[in-house]
Amino acid sequence: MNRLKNRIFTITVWTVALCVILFVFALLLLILERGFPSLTWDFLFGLPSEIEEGGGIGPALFNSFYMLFLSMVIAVPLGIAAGIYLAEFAPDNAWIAMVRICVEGLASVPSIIFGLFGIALFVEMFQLGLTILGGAASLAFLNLPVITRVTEEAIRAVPREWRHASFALGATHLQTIRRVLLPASMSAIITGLSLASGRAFGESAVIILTAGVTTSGVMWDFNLLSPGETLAVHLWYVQSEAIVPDAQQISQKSAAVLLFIVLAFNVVFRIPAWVRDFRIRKAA
Amino acid sequence: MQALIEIERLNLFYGSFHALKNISMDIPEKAITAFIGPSGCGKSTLLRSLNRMNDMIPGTSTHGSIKIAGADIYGKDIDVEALRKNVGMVFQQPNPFPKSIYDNVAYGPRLHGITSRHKLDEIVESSLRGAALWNEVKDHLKRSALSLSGGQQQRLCIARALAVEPDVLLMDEATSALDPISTLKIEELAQELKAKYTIVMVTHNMHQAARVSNQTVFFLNGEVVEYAETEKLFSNPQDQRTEDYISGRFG
Amino acid sequence: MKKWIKSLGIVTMAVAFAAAGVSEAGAASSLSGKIVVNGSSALLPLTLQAASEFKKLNPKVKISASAAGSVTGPQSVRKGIADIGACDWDASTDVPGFKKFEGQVANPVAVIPFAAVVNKNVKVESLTNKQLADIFSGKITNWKDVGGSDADIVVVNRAFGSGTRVNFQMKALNGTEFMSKGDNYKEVKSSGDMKTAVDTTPNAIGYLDLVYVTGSIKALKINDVAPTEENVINGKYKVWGYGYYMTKGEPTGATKAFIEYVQSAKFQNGSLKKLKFIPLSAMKK
Amino acid sequence: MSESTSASNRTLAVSGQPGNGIRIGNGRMLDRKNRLRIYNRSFRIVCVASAVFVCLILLSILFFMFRTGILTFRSVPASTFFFSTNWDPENESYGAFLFIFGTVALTALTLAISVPISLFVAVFLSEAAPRWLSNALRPVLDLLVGIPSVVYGFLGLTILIPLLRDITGRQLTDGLLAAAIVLSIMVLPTISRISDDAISAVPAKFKDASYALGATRFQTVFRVMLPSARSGILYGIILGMARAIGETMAVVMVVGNTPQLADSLFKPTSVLTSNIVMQIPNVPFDSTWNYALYLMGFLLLVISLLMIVVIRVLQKKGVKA
Repeated sequence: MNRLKNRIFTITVWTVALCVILFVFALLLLILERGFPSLTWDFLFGLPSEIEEGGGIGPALFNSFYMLFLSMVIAVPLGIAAGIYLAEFAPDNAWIAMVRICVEGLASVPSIIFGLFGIALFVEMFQLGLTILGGAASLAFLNLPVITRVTEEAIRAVPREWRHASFALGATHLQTIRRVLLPASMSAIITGLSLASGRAFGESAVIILTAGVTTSGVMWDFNLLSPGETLAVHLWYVQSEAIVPDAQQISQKSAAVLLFIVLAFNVVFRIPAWVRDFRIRKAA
Repeated sequence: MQALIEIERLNLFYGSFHALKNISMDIPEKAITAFIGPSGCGKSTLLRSLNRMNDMIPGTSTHGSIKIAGADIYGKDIDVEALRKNVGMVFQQPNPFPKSIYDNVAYGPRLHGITSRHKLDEIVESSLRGAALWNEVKDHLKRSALSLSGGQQQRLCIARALAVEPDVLLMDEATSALDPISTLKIEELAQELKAKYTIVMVTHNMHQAARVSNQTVFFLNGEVVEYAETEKLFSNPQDQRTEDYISGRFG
Repeated sequence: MKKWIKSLGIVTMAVAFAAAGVSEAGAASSLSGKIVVNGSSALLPLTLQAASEFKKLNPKVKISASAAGSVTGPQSVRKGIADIGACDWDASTDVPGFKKFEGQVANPVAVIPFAAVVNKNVKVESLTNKQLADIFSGKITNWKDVGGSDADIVVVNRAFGSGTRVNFQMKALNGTEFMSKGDNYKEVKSSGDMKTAVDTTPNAIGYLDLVYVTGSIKALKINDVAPTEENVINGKYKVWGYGYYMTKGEPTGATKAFIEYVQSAKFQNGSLKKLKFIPLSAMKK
Repeated sequence: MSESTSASNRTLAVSGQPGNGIRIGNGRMLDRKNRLRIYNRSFRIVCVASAVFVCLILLSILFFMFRTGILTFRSVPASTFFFSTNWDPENESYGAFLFIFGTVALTALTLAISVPISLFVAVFLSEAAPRWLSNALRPVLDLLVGIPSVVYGFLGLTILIPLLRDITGRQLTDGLLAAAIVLSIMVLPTISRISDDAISAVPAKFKDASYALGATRFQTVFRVMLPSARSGILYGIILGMARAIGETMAVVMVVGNTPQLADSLFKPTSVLTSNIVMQIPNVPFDSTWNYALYLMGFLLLVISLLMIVVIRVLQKKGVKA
């Protein structure tokens, strides 16, 4: 009886998992296959067109990276420092527990709310108009809760013995955090960051509202006050409003490019952790 | 022998729990003092008071005084980091950092401002020699410390503690997670180290206390029941409870 | 008020000179400023195209455009967060569902024809205004009642506030209220979604700007008049509207120059036509 | 090494004096000590300030939503808003119950589909599959998280809905089921990867103990691994749930966006997020309608907070039991 159950269980696990995996691969292949074969450099770096076929995504692609970079510059230090506070310094009381739950809850607020908040703050209050700066800051707000929670969880997961060992050697709190806790939790934090950047990269609602659907129309525009359409927004625009005859192809190609970049994030962010794991395993 | 650590009327509470009750004792320098007693008797708590690791447990309050080399370590102007540097500690579970062997030993000196590669190399070698580990690891200092065996890891932790040149070494059941051979090695090591360091060890294992220590303190329910030369305490205990404990009637 | 007001004349000239040129006229312009356009997403392609041409002529002018829905346009203008509010109806007058915006000026920029569209499996070719109104208000629910095969009608509607919806309701349905519930009724967010939904759902009916009617989707005749540019211009096809740029009072400065550029013959007969909108001048005859 | 502890010269360097081993110039040692202390102090201040700043931003978002949303009640009684299913703002009817119901039902349905599958995948990755295979598959699953939701929605609209139509024979298959399937695919990587990490982190000794007692793999997984990893799995489910509650762009494309109570899996309906996204760009700024949409945003937050609290409580009880 037990053996039968076990058999059935093993078979189910394999079947379900293999189905899911096949499905996932099919999905990824579908997206890549629809867009990849026709990708060209002209498309990647060219200027978009409203009338003719063959418009590119250059400025949008650039804005995607630029805005992601800016939002991370804002959100990462703040989020990590706040996460450290919650994990290391915060008193254990009801207030902090509430803050924690709120932070977690904000992760499930639809991103459009962050967009509306961004409008209220940057467009109405500071009168900036639709800018890269406003978009990046709103994106940063969107990612703050995630980064804060991920950092807190990661630091809490560091075995207590290591902290004790460090303190027992006369380390200050800062030294312990910097030399033991952060290195030990780095791989989890980086996983979190790569998830957050993937989300920021694919986010459209926030940016439509705060950075607009235009680019400044030239490549390599670093001006913080330029309008900042990103690739995901361009994908949305092309799919929902554009009139160009090749809208379908542009949206498929953009989706493939987005996916490919997120893939690259995942790989690049993880290389350090992989290298370290590999070293440890080799040594063991 | 000169007393290095003087404890006077020490009372410690975890919240409302009275963990240490009115403890007074002198611990001599360059000798091994063993704390024995059943679980929860307060022996580890007292040990952790000696380098103020109890500070890290919220809700702990300490009354009375502990003087080390004449300085009241719970006094107002105490630099806790400097205290912990001078009072090293080895824990029950070997707890090397997930870094290389070298970086583990060099961790402490680096904390305290040593950056010269040459100097660090020297400290790492002498500390590892001091912990009787040098010959086993000298060819692969760059390996992860987690790849060492449990006994080796514990000696690495001792080396790490020695690297900041403490006066006192606290060992909190440092062999309880190890196999007999590794335990023996650590015990031998402790015997060598007492020439230079004042060692205070907590142990569950009465035989270990009998084998290794010069003085033994028997704790029960947060109180010191008996404090004597090890030989005397085990051969001729003055208190009935001590006798019951060492003859294995409880604990 | 500001320096660039004086240079308006020069700008108009520059626009005129730029008829064939690309950027040599750009250097001549000293117009500067910032224009924020918000509002209708249907007018967005037009705005984007005009903005990129205008920026070539006036490199010092920054134009940022975004789009949410038509009503966002005049609202943003009222709040002062946009200089131009693109809107698919004249927001300075009352329309079904929306009160007029006081003090705003409607600057027409394009003629937009709308078409009722159906999935390619629908056999019906033409509907009357009455039939359309009955279908979209939920009174007629089967294609056989309007001469098609026996199948339930799937109604796809744009969300409230869409300019296309307002225009279609006023001009094709004679102001009849839309249905809002039912097993075979859904709403979509944008023209692109509308097109995909009607294209992939058998027996579906919806409506679109004529521009988006391409591929396998089928545009219906209304009262036996086909929705073509020609029929709009000659007045036979009634379902069309102006696209407007709303401004707070009469436009000034860079904003004025930009609107003038969009209304200029060069843009109207060039890019605007290529975008498949109908030039304003065609209707004024 | 520690000659300074000899009887004649016994000091313990605990108040800033140089340590007796590491000898650096007296002054420099003091400087360093002070510098460390200042660093330590200022780092703490930086952390506290960041936390305060993060809280401020988050609180102002909460406040912003709450302040705007609460204005709804100036013209709509709370009982109507929460319990009426009649949402017809053009005619001044603001009953949001159908959206609340839709969100809760959609989330429950999504979890019902995705949790079992995710757990199977997690068990597969952590227990059943050969190591090389899991190592290759994990990043692939992570990748799914990064696909923009617009793309999921588009695939749902063009592939899933026609498929459902063929299966059911209905005209219109937009609705809760279609949305739940799309969402399940979207949350699957989150739940399965976090559960996978949690199961992998269960100490090997538990597993060994179970096998040593003659348990089969089935018994070990269900009686030892899953219970030990429960807290991590719950965390994964919370995250997945948060995503399911808050997802908009994908849901909007397949749910139908019709303000009617979903009494069947295939009835076009609307949930809080999709209704907000559909309508907020198009309503006048200072209208009850606009306020009601903000209130729905706030409600969304409250619902997810409640769910988080409930799960936290369950989790604590589970640990105690």
